[in-house]
Amino acid sequence: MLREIIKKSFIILYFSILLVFIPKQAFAMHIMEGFLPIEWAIFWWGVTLPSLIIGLRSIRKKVTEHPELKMMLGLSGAFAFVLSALKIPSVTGSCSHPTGVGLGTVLFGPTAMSVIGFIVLLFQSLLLAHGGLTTLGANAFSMAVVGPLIAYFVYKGAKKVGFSFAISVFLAAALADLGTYVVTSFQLALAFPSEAGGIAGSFAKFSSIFALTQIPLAISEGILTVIIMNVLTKY
Amino acid sequence: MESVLFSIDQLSHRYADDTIALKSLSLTIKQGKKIALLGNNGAGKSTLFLHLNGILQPTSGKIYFKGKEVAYNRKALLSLRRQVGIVFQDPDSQLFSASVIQDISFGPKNLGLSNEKVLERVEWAMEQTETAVLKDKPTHFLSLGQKKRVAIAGVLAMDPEVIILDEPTAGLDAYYSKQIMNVLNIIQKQQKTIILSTHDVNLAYEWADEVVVMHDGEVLCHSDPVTVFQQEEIIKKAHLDTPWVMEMFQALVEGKVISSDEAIAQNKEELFQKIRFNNMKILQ
Amino acid sequence: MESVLFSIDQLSHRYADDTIALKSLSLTIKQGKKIALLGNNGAGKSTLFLHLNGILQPTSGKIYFKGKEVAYNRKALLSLRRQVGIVFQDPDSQLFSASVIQDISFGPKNLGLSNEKVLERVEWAMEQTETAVLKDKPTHFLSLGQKKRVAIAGVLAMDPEVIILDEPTAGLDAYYSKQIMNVLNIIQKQQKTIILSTHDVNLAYEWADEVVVMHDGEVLCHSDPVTVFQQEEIIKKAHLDTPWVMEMFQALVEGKVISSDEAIAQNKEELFQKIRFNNMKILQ
Amino acid sequence: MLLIDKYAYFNRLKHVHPVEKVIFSLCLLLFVIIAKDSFLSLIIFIVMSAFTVLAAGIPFKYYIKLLLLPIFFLLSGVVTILLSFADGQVIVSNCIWSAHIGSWQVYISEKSVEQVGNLVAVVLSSISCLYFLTLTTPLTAILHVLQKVKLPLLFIELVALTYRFIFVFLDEAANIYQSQSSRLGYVTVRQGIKSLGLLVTVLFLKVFQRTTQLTIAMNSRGYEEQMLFFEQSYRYSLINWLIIGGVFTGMAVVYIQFGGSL
Repeated sequence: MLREIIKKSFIILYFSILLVFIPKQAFAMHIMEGFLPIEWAIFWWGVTLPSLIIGLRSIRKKVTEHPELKMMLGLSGAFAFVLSALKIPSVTGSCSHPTGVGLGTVLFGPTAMSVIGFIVLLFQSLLLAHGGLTTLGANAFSMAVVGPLIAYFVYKGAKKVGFSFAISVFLAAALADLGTYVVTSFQLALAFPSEAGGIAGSFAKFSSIFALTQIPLAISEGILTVIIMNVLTKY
Repeated sequence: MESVLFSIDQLSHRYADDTIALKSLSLTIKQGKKIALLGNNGAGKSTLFLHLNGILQPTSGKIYFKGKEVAYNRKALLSLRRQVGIVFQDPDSQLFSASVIQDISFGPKNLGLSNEKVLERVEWAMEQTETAVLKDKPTHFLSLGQKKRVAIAGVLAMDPEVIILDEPTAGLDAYYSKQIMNVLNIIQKQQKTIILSTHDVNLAYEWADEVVVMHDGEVLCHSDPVTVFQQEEIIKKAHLDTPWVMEMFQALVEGKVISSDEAIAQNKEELFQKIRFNNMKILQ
Repeated sequence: MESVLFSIDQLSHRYADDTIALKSLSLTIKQGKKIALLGNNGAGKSTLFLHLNGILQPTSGKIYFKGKEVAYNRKALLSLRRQVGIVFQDPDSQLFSASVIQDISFGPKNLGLSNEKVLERVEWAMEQTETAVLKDKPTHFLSLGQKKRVAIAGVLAMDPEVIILDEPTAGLDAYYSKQIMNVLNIIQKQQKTIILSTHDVNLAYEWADEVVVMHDGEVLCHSDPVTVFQQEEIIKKAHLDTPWVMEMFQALVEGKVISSDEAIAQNKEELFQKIRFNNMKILQ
Repeated sequence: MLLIDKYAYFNRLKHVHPVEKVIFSLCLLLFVIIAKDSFLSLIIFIVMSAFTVLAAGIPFKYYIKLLLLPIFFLLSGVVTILLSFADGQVIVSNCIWSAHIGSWQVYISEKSVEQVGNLVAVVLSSISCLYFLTLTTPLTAILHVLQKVKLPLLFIELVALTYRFIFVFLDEAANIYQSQSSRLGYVTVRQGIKSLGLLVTVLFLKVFQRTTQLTIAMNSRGYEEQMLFFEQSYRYSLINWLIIGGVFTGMAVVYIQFGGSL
């Protein structure tokens, strides 16, 4: 019992030290260029590509029926990028950036969102220097594949269980955001297993570090998405 | 008594991408005046406006509002923005609420007023701008002219002392432009200062107490309309036209229709009167 | 020889949300003319334009292009759009490519021309609109005036016979407006028909061969500028102003400066000449 | 507003064939990651930075700023890898620093220091390759390369549309933000979140509005099913290929001669 408490207080100390290093704008979740060893970079590219191809196929099918959908998706990509360049006034006082994954998925469905998400990530690495090209596969997997899927199923599930619209949207957006960060921590843990605890130990370290920025962010993103969806449904 | 409202001293602004928008610009703006800012696209008018509201901070130079240097902490900005309102050019980026009444109440609500106070302010602003009938309409169903008036109402509802308008009549037909200018005249009677930017030299000439000509981040000239538009060099440099009332007056003086001793006509009516007067002289 | 280009017969249009934009409108447009469409916001000008390009289909009534009724199958539309180009008001909604040359080549590419042919057309269009220097610039670095010219170039490159422009000078300062009007004059010399909508009655009065006044989905009047603007009732109903050249002319006739037998001045220069002429008469 | 994009259009290497720049930077990037050699990485970092700052003329100050941009990610990643936790009773070998807290101990092992040193070198070197590409190659030129490698046209079309409208929406977002701030929309966090929600909503509605307008405008110019891209002509240059070949050979020699020496 005592051990547990000490462990916790130690982790808090560890994080407070880290906080000092957090610059004003934290783009914490993009794995940076060169960070992943080549075998893992290739692996995640390999995992992501099939879902991209599926996404493109489904878009192509829809576009032949509704040609304007292509313009709509392109513009949505631009919208999502701009959203990610905005700063959310966060509860912690620092600024964070909404990913817009939840919002996009609720509106377009997860397959189209994976393509749009990939394109947005590509632009983030090229125009904002967030993330990288070799790590694009890994980043796309966590943010453009897993995130949308979580958002989609949580939203559908919550609706089925009978939660209100607002709560379903909040859960979808917040959990998609959290899921994304769990996956990223997992990807890093796989690539850098710790000596003592192996992959599990390393996952514990990475995920608790990112929890610091991501939990407040997930909450503000959830609230923001609810506000937006509320106003949108009124229009 | 003419008290000084804004005093701008050597203001320069350089954007993050290194474009220089303002080059050590100095300008004094007095209370209760109608001021027109002229200059071509890209002269720096909008950048100057954003400085007057504390949205941009000077790269160098100082801005004094009512004698005090403008500070950029939360409290100082709150007080500045309460007193200085901006109506932006594109009403689509200014109207962001679902309904007209919600949009107009955005500002007063942020001032932390009680619900009754907010409603009072909003109703007063709607009355001034003749937007009361639009009250419950969604903003995206409004016509451009209506949107512009709602945008003005949203700023008026904060009851600022200075109202800045970026191209208030751009894109409007003659009828709606006149409506907007009427609203401004009503506002100005309440001792408020009005600063507007426009491409319409005729409007500036007839409406303004003072005209400021900007070009390439600098003030080329700041004086009463007649003096400003008589300086051909400056007008040419700033890519402006001469107001037709003035041009016509000069042509009529040259054509000996109007005597060269006469004071220059300041608006259409004066010009027509001078022509009628000339006619009477001939008849005598 | 004046051949009829468009003949519109009892055209009505009702949008999906039941707003009626056009009410059995009839209009004939002749080849090689400069036509100005006037009317307040919401008069139905843009809806009419979309019909001329086959983007909207009439709810009732018919449109004939060169004597043939407009059909809405793919082949017929392609041929219509090859001959009728539209430049929309907001260039940001028209320019979809990141680079100028890509955007201008979009239309000719769609015509199925070879790469060399496309390049030829693009270069010609850039020359006409003075956009060749912008060739390699990305669209997002252009100013509003430059974007408008690139949008015109994109339509010109398809080499249509008719060019329709929705408010080509809106939001531009005097300098850029003149630049756009120069481009239109160059185009018109090649026997192309130009139809533009505008709020600027002075521009319409001086530039157009024919003026069409629209109000509430109907054509109130269609004639030469002088005839149109002399009909005070119509001008008032459509919320328009009288062009100042005309107003001035009338004031000078009333003031006996110009004799009432004289033909009405069509532009500023004519007006000034008449004044000088009057002066000479007096001196004699 | 996006400075990287601006420099991509106004640098001294903007006329160089994009295929040359893409091959140059991406091949070196892959080489760095595959070789995972600290010395080689440092050499490539210096060479690429020199190309970016000296040859392309990107301001040194800005380049440094860009290098510092992902510092949070790098630091948190590095600290996480560096520190290990273990039960206090366990004896850790090859430990260069350790501390006991209660019944726990935290330590830094020799191996993790080595791993971190190598990682920092590889990461720095890789981002210098990426930055060389993004700072010298406009996106319009990258689109040209994507066409050359025959990616699906639909994908290229979506990338092109996204790119164009990023700037349209950035402008609009900035305008809305300014008008909200001028009406005190961001004074408190509560108001801030509410205002931002409104901003995003308006922006989102603009997506629909612009989609309609854009579709109409494209149809009026004879658009059918696919956007056809105009083949732009860039010129290959023998000298550039020689330089690229020279750098590759040089790096290969460095790797073979000094590989693993750090």
